[in-house]
Amino acid sequence: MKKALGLTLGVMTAIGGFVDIGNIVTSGITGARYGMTLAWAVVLGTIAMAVFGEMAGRVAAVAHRPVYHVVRERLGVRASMLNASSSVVLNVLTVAAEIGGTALVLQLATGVPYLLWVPLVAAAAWLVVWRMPFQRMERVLGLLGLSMLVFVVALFWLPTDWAALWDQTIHPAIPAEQAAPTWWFYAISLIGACLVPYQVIFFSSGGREEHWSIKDLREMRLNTFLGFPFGGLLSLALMAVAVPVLRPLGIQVNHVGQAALPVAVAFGGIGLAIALFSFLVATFAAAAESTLSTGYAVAQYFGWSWGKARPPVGAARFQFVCLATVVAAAGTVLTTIDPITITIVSVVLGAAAIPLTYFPVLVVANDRRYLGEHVNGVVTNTLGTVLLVVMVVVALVTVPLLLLTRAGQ
Amino acid sequence: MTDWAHHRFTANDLLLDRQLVDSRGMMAGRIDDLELSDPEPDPAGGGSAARAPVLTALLCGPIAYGPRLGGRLGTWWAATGRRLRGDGDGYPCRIPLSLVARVDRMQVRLTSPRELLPSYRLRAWVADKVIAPLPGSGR
Amino acid sequence: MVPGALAVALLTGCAGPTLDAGSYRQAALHTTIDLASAVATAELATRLELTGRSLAPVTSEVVSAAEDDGSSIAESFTSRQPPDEDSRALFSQLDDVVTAATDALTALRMALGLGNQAGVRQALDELQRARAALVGWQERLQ
Amino acid sequence: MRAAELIGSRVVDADGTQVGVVHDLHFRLIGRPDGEVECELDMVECGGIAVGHRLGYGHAEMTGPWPIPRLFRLLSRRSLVFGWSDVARLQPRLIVLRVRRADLARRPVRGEESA
Repeated sequence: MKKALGLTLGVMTAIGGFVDIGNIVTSGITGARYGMTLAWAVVLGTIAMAVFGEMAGRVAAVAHRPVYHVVRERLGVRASMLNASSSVVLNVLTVAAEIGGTALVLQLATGVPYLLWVPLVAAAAWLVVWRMPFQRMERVLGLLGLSMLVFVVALFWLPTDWAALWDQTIHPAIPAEQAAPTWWFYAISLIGACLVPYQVIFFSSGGREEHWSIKDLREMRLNTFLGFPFGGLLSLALMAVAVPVLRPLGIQVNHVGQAALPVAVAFGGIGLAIALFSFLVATFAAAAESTLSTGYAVAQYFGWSWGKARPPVGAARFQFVCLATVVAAAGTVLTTIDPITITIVSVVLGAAAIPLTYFPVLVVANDRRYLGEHVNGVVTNTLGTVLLVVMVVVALVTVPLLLLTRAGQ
Repeated sequence: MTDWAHHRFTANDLLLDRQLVDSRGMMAGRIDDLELSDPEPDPAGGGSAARAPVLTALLCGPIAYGPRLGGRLGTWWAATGRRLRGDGDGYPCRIPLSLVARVDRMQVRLTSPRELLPSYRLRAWVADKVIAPLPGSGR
Repeated sequence: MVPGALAVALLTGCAGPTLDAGSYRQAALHTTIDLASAVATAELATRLELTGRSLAPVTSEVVSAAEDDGSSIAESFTSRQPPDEDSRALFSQLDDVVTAATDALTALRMALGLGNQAGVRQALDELQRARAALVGWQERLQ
Repeated sequence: MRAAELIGSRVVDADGTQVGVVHDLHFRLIGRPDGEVECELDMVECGGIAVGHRLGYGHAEMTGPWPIPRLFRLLSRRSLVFGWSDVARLQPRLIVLRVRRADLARRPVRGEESA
């Protein structure tokens, strides 16, 4: 019974932990602008996330190696340095987006300008990193994040034309009045929002924090193959609610508030409050988790102690990196760059950076000396290789598209 | 004496960039470089072979890491490491093989707690000067 | 470093000068689409508020954000130099609609702030007219 | 001497022909008469491309994903190994051999021998 509870909790945490400011913004924008014609990108991103997460989790459980441990061992000093430093820059950008997103939600709820919230949010995220035990953090924030299910329920309340949604989903075509490069740009942003580097670093390092071993493989697989796809479903719901409400009115999503309005149409003030609460939890949890991921990456690269299991002085340099990350990210938001722009740039560059961590993990997942009988099977390898090719293509076209479309304008 | 899991191996496979773990299972850095005995000059001047170098110590810390990174960044890295050391010694932190308990595929395990290693100084400095003064640091 | 530099490049690169009549027309179309979006957002949020299906701080935030969007759209529209006589004519016709929309957004924000129900309803009517005009222009410009 | 001084050094043979760049060091354990065990550098591996080797594809235990192992094994076929006894002299970033390139052995694809 206790075991079953643990499994359910794990899956629910994975659902709640999947969605962050990247999903909220990109799903809202694309649903309002393109209907469900980009739903395939969420599906692709989620499948890739589940496959990647499963491999990284297996390497963490069997070979006891989280992502950046593997990166340093396999890529050598120089390549892994380049890899780790771009990952850190990207993570800081992600933390900035999450802190900014949390502050924007607080502005919506209170009317107090978001810039005033930034230092408070940053301090709160740091406190979670500093003192909150790992499992409590993961469970509390993950479970509260399930409040986002209000978007799924709203879909049934709204005048949703299910046949049209389904038709757009399975016949993806660029809407006539829209430019093709922008449509592809948002496809990449959706993939990037589902397949975030920090989430994989967090997932595999979390596995080490919770001392996963071979006997935990089943639980880990349930989390990746049930939890992540359900998280992907939440992203699709965020996209779909925009279709019956915002799209007919020609509303484009430029602000977090617009993404929550469909729930108000369905359920009024209470629904709106739940929607904002779910945004708040999702972005705040992601702020803490992406901060931790930066610390994990740097500490694993240099072989320092890391993790929340021991008090901060026992992992001093890890905590120092986390603190520096929060400060740098808060500083970035305080320059008054629009957090929504930071979010889009960070998810798109995140999509481009995926091969950096994905490839070494794919290689180690094939090494019998580390994984013994738990190496990748034919199915995982076929899927893994196809996804690798997709991600490399995405990485190559990302920057040209970013510049060509001026970040999707 | 060191317990080696393999009797033939390569530097990339088992040593370079591997995780060091101290006697209590705590992370103690990575192996950034290896120290080998200096090759003895060939007395015959090209006739018989000189004795091959043997592994004498594992090297770690920024002064060992810098040269492996190479380029200007590597030079800067090593120079920063020397400055942090403050004692003017330009040689990297050494972990002699006598302190190595076991080398296997998973990790390189040491016989002593990490506090006794020379590479511990930077960590101790961050812990004492930056982290410990903050509230709730566990000290 | 690269992402940072890219972000800066993206953020500083604002709308460049319009060169020919075709791209001026294109820019005008985008102005109508974006402005109609801001107007519709404010309308939706206010109607929800009037029917008691929203939260007051959210409504006021969404409406102010729409007003800000509206004025920055209007500003980049007026700052563009029309390249020829036709474009000049297009500008003067569209300018009235753009001004009406931004004025109505401001009026709505103020009426909401004062709790002036009649003012809110009047601003809503103006927004609705402005949006109809903008949508009409979208069809003509496409 | 440090490993980093050897790794990355250029290697030329007795005739001055380029052999490659050092990318790995092979060690073996030897028992000394007094019972101590020493870890001796017995062979040096050099070649053009070290990436596949670094990723672990020099070993038969790497099972996939297709076609990466095959590709890297093909590349690493150009890797050569020489024994320490083949070294004529060491200079900074340069190793001069006393044998000819044609006489060097190919790097074998194998697993480790466990102790």
